[in-house]
Amino acid sequence: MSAQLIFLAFFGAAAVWFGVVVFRTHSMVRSAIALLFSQTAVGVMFLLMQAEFLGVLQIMMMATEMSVMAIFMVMFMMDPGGMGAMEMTHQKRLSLWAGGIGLVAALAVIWLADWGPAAMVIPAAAEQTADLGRELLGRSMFIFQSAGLTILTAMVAATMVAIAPETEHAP
Amino acid sequence: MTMLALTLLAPLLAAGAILALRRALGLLVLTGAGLGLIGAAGLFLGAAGGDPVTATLPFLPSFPVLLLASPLTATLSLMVATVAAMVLVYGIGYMAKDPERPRFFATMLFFIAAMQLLVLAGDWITLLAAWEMIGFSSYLLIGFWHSRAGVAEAATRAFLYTRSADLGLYIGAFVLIGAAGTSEISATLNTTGTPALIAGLLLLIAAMGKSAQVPLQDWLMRAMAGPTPVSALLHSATLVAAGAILLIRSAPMLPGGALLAIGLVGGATAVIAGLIALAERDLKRLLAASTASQYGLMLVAVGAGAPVAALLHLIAHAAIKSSLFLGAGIFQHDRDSTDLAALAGAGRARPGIFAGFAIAALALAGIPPLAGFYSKDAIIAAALQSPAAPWLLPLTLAGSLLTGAYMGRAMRALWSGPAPQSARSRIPLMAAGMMVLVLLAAGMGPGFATLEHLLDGALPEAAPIVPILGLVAGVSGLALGWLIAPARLLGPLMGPAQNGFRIAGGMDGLVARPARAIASACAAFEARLLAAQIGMIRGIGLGIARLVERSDAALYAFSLWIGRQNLHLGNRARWTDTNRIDAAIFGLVARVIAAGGRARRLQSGFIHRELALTFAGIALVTGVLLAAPYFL
Amino acid sequence: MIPELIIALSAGAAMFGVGLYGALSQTNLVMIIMGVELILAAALVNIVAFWRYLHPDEPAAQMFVLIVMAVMAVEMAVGFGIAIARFRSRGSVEMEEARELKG
Amino acid sequence: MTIAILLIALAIGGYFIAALEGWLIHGRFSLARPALSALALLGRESVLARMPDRLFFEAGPVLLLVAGLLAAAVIPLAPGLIVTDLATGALFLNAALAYVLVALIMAGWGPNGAYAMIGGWRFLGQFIAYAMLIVMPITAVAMRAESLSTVEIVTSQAALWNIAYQPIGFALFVVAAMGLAWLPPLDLPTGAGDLAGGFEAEYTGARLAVLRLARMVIILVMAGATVTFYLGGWLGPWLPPVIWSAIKILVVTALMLGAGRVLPRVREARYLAVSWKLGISLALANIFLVGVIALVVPI
Repeated sequence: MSAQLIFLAFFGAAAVWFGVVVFRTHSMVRSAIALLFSQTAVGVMFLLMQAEFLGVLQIMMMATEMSVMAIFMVMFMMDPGGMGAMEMTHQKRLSLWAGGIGLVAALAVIWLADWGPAAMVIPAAAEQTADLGRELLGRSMFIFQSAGLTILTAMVAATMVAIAPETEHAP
Repeated sequence: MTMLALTLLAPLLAAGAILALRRALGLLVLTGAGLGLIGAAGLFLGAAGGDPVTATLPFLPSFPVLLLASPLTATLSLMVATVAAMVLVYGIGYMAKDPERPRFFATMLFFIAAMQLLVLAGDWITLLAAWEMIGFSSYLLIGFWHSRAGVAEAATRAFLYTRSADLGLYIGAFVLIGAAGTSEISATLNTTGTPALIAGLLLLIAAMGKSAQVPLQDWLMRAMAGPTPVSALLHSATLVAAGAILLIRSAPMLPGGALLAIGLVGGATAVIAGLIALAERDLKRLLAASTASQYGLMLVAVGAGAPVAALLHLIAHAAIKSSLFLGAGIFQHDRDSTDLAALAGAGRARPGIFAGFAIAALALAGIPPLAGFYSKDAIIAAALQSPAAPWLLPLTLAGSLLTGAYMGRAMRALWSGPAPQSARSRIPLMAAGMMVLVLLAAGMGPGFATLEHLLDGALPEAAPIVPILGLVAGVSGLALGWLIAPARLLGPLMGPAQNGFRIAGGMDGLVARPARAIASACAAFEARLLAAQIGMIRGIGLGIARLVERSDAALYAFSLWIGRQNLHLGNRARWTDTNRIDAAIFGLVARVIAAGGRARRLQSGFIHRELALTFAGIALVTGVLLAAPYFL
Repeated sequence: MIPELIIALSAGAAMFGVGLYGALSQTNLVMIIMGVELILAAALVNIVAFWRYLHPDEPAAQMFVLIVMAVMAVEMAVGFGIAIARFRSRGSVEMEEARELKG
Repeated sequence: MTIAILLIALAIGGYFIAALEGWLIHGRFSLARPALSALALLGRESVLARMPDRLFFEAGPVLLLVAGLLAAAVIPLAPGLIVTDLATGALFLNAALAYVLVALIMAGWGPNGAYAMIGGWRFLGQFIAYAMLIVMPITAVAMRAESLSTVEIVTSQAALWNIAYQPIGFALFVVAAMGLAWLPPLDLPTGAGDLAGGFEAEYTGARLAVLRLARMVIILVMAGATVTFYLGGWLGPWLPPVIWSAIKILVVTALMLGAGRVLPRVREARYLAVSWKLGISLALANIFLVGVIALVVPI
């Protein structure tokens, strides 16, 4: 029962809890920020698992992403403030069942599978980052670049779709 | 060789020219006949020198055409040529007013050429060919006035009689050729034994046909329907002589039996023909019957073993009978009929012509200074000496008696009777032709001795009794003929003699009528057969028809039934189709649509619903993947 | 049986469950995207957990994390692009109204 | 120990900055004004908006302060004087500063006020502008130091400070830093003209004091970062390292505060366009140049 385990459990619970809050709050910004903190908890879990670079990256990335999400929430939701306590869900029973089944299946796999011995030797953060860098620009150069390219195309596509057509007023 | 060509080709070319030019007939005829005569004379002189003139023309590979001018054939050729010339001269006058003279003269010249070919033939094939040609031309000439009633029928009858007899010649010739291996006549003559006997009898049959011997003598009387020159040439000297010539040439080969047969046939014909001649009411028919009788005598001579005697008589008879016929022709011109009753007194109207007629008649009867006497004596001598004397001699004597009788009757008929008012038309050509022949008939007697020497045939030594017998027979015949009417002379024989001694209806009755009866019977039978067949067919047809009709009815009923069944089937099919199949199909369709509807509900368009479905799918897939190892 | 690994994975599984619930139950497109983000976060946790406890010396795992982060970013970008277009044309992004794809 | 030193340093620095800003705003320099104003704030009544989002309202300033402090943790004032020498120190700094944005959004959304909210979302837009311009220069600096650790970065500038090594990077970083700390001319969230103080106007009393304190910390952190990355941190010929870093930080801060005030406020769209079209291109060029120089020149 190492400190790592305790903290992992704590932050895991935090992440899940914030995940639940996301869908239970009526205020949209709150749910966005909840999601943000959930992702941050995940980032902290990465730090706990000595994946320092990933953790920092996750925390940084998620902060910005979720704030953008927040602005979108405000833009599109009918009652962003959540004042009217509107019921924004449907087919609750089915999704509950689905979530339940997914959870149970995953847990079953986790608890039943034999994962083999735990690895003890963890490379230092700097070394990890160096290895990651070398991996990214070495063996997985192609995958990394294509990922980068995909993000670019996604950005262009999203912008294209979002930009109002020039001739909106045209017949 | 040129002489041969001349005798054969001159008449032929003349005939061609006449047909082509159709004018200057008299000139052409005379040149043709004249040249033929000159040729024949040349041949005769050549042959008389002892060495025969021969020519061979290529024909079939192993059967060349041989032409032989031996003394025998040369004399015959000369005889034919002279008679032909004189008859043609007579003919020009006789046919003066006939519209179809070119056809007449052409046919006559064609006949002369054919006769010369027959006489001069050296081999059997040529002889056969010539034999056919003269038969054919005789048919044409007899039927010359084909538009007159009975003429065509007479021509056909003559043709049929001779043709059926010719069969004998064909088979006989072929038997001889078969036996000898070559068609040359002289070579075949030394065959002996049964082929010789058979050939002899067959040749006899041919001779009987051609020379009008009993029982085939009837066609000669009917042949008188032709113009008189035809009768004079063909039915006295040439065509009828062919039979005798055939037997004379083949005499050396004939065995005893054949000779006896020939003799008997000749004798019988001589007697019967004589009786028929005596009983005839028509002058030309009388002369025809006499011709048959004379040839009977010739056959007796051949049968008696003296062919030379027969030859001599043949030559004499040729001249005598042709002149008699020409005289009859003149009388016919005057009285336009040849019936003895009609001709009564005709002789008195033309004393010159009657004188010639009388001389010829006497010559035929056998009065000494004339030719007939010498030839008849030879025959009587031969008959006397022949082994079958007891049979042949009385027949010969009876024959010569009857000859005298009917000649006397003829002269009496012509002479007695009222003297007609004779419109004496000028008949120069006819008189000239007749007079030459009469002179020949009279003067030929003494010539026989040289002829006999030429033919170096052994003429039988005439016992002193022979001339006496001959003379007695001739004179008594004449007296009987002149004085007693034939009716009383013949007595009971008058009826049958007049109708030609038809035994059981004669040739018509024996042959024609049975043949026609058989034919009609066959026709009837065939008709009945046909009727039976048709009946059967009709019966079958009707049966089939009824059968078909019944089956058709059955078929119709069956088809109706089938129709009903089809309808029934159709209805039931439609019922099942609508109620069962369509229902099933539409049911299926409905179910499919329903399923489709349910499936569509699945595609709600709700994103969250589809997300749920996605999750379900993923869950299923992972489940399968995880579970798979345990099961596979 | 590594306790830390199991705890981490369980957290991941829990987040996955919540995310799934959210994605399926929410009516608004943006909320659905957030649900998906949660699911992807769960995936991230799992990957890092596996990396940390099973194959620490494998840089590819870390690279894979970056790829998943890229996916999250792209998914958000495209999602909101479509959301904006739909909002502009339809006036709202309520999933209840989006029945155009109805079969 | 180092934490205490750091906190004290921050407090002193913050005080000076407040005095400096007061001087700039009010024209007269007085050391006491910041203390007086702080006390005044603490004494004032804490006014709450109608139906505010209390959680966000309360958490906003606190998160801001926390973000600032976390960022300060990786700034090396002296060779040993650093709270945590993380291997990815530079990135951690950036990650921490990202939460400034979150804090401002909360502060903006919390009071349920139009101007506050607009101020918050405007800062989001601003963030999008300066975010890349912070990360890319840091990448260039890290390339030179061949490590993300701030200490490594400072030691790598022993031969030549980065300001000379990659001036473009320095310029871009400074502008982005001003943007991050929403110093004028980039003080859009609290723009005096149109937003009348933005979300700061909604806060009163202690919350305002915390807010202002957090802002001071952030400005100090940005200056510290600039110094660490480009001005050679504690490196200096004669003076002890801490003094050097203190002096450098205060000079940079003074520059940032002073220079900014003379420029007119930049409109949001222009700032975005300029930063994305010009800034990012320059940043990429800078990275490229640094890469080439690093390979070619062995200093």
